[in-house]
Amino acid sequence: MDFSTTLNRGEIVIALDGELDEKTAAQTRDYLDKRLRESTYHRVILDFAKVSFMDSTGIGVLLGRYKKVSENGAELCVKNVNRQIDKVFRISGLYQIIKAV
Amino acid sequence: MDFSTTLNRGEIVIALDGELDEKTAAQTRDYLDKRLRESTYHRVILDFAKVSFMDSTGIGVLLGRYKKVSENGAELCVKNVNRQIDKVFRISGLYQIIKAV
Amino acid sequence: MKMTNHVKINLPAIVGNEGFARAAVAAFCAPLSPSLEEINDVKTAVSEAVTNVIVHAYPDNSGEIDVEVTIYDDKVLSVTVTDSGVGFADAEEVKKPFYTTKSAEEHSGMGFTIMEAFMDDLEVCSEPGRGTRVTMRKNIKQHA
Amino acid sequence: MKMTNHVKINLPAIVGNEGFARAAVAAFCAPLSPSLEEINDVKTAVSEAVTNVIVHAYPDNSGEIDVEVTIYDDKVLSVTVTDSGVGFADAEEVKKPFYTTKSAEEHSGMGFTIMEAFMDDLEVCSEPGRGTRVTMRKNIKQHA
Ligand SMILES: Nc1ncnc2c1ncn2[C@@H]1O[C@H](COP(=O)(O)OP(=O)(O)O)[C@@H](O)[C@H]1O
Ligand SMILES: Nc1ncnc2c1ncn2[C@@H]1O[C@H](COP(=O)(O)OP(=O)(O)O)[C@@H](O)[C@H]1O
Repeated sequence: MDFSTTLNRGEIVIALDGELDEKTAAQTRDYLDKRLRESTYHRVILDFAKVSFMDSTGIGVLLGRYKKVSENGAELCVKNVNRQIDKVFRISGLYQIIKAV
Repeated sequence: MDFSTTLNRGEIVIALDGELDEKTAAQTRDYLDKRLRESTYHRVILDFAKVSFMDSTGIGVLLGRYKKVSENGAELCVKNVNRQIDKVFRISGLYQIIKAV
Repeated sequence: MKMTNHVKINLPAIVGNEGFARAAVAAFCAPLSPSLEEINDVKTAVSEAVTNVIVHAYPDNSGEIDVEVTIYDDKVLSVTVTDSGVGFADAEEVKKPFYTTKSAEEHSGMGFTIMEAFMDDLEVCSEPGRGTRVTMRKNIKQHA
Repeated sequence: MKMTNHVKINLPAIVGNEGFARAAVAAFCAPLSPSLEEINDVKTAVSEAVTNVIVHAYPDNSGEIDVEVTIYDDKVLSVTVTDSGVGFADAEEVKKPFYTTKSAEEHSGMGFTIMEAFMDDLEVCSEPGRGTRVTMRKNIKQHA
């Protein structure tokens, strides 16, 4: 998994590139947590444009980050999820707590 | 495998689209032989631009067509072979009888 | 129903092989000309079942995964994922949404929910200490 | 050399499964980050070995193919293709360029020549009436 981050007036956009599954979960968790520790923010947007696949391991990763971000009083969103990942979000009910923007 | 043929002043160009292996060999043989029976020609060019893969089963198909075409006093050539297929041609010595144009 | 093709795949239960398993099953279905959505459904469900073996079945991290794919009448796909790991007693319990024996931080407990939603049919057999077998079926509509 | 991953694949010897076999082996090697040429070499060699089983091993068209892929030290790839078909007596003879027992119109006799050229190492064991085992090795240079 590759990552790139841009920060603009308290809004962090983190773009992921790869497949989000058991193989990449730990690495993704570590990268996101590091970025979230280093910055102050009111909104975090994960850009899934280059994520070709995600399974329920990814849900676990997102739920963990959601918890940290909301404990900070901020908001976690996703954008550009493909159809496979959109279906995982819909079926799991993840959109109820993580909005797509 | 998909095919398309253009005929211009005795030169037949047949474009192949797919993978040329045991699965598609019979179908490819049949298509080529039908076109060769129906036309008069002095040169036959097989366009490999959309052939993504070929193994030695393809060599067998090409050798059989080479025989028919040269019995007719005409020439069989290939064009736009990719690197994988180019290597199959080189290693097998096929370029000694079927030229790339 | 007539079996038209099948493949048995045996792999070590190590992280990373979930990616191979879903790619292999997708490649095996390709001749059926599934839609992109169908192929993604199958990949997702296979990824869930194989990841479960890697994460849950073998606490000492050494064991094997068997993935068996059968195609019937060139249109019904059946995938069986088997391990000989720790197993569990109550298949109805583990299939519930959010049920997980790992921390929710790591595992959402949505694996079986996704398998059920993405495939037409799901069967789970498990015996504590003997292992687990998950069988999933899906009808592939021909698109060629 | 330490085995870092391996997979066993068992398939019916029917036309079309050569395409699955080469795609599956390619997917299994992907984590090694092979170059496009290396991956194409492997696909071509696997296609030759598996096609041989489909075409030559079982005159009654029913039998199985075993493909076993092992990765050593995350960089040496070994592929073994086994059948329990008709076999042959003289492995040196059949490996010669243009040697074929089918009409040259259909089969060029270049299968083993290509396996030898595209891989670093080729071993052929066969016994008439018992079957054939082809083992090929290739070093994959890391490109990641
Ligand atoms: N192959 C398996 N071997 C042992 N236990 C399993 C297996 N698959 C699933 N389980 C059990 O079922 C639970 C629910 O699985 P699942 O719905 O996929 O969610 P998750 O994997 O996120 O925990 C797991 O937490 C685990 O306790
Ligand atoms: N798995 C096999 N079982 C039985 N015979 C085989 C097998 N593989 C190869 N052969 C024999 O070896 C010959 C040469 O094989 P090869 O070099 O691949 O060329 P081709 O397949 O074009 O004939 C075949 O014609 C066949 O007689």
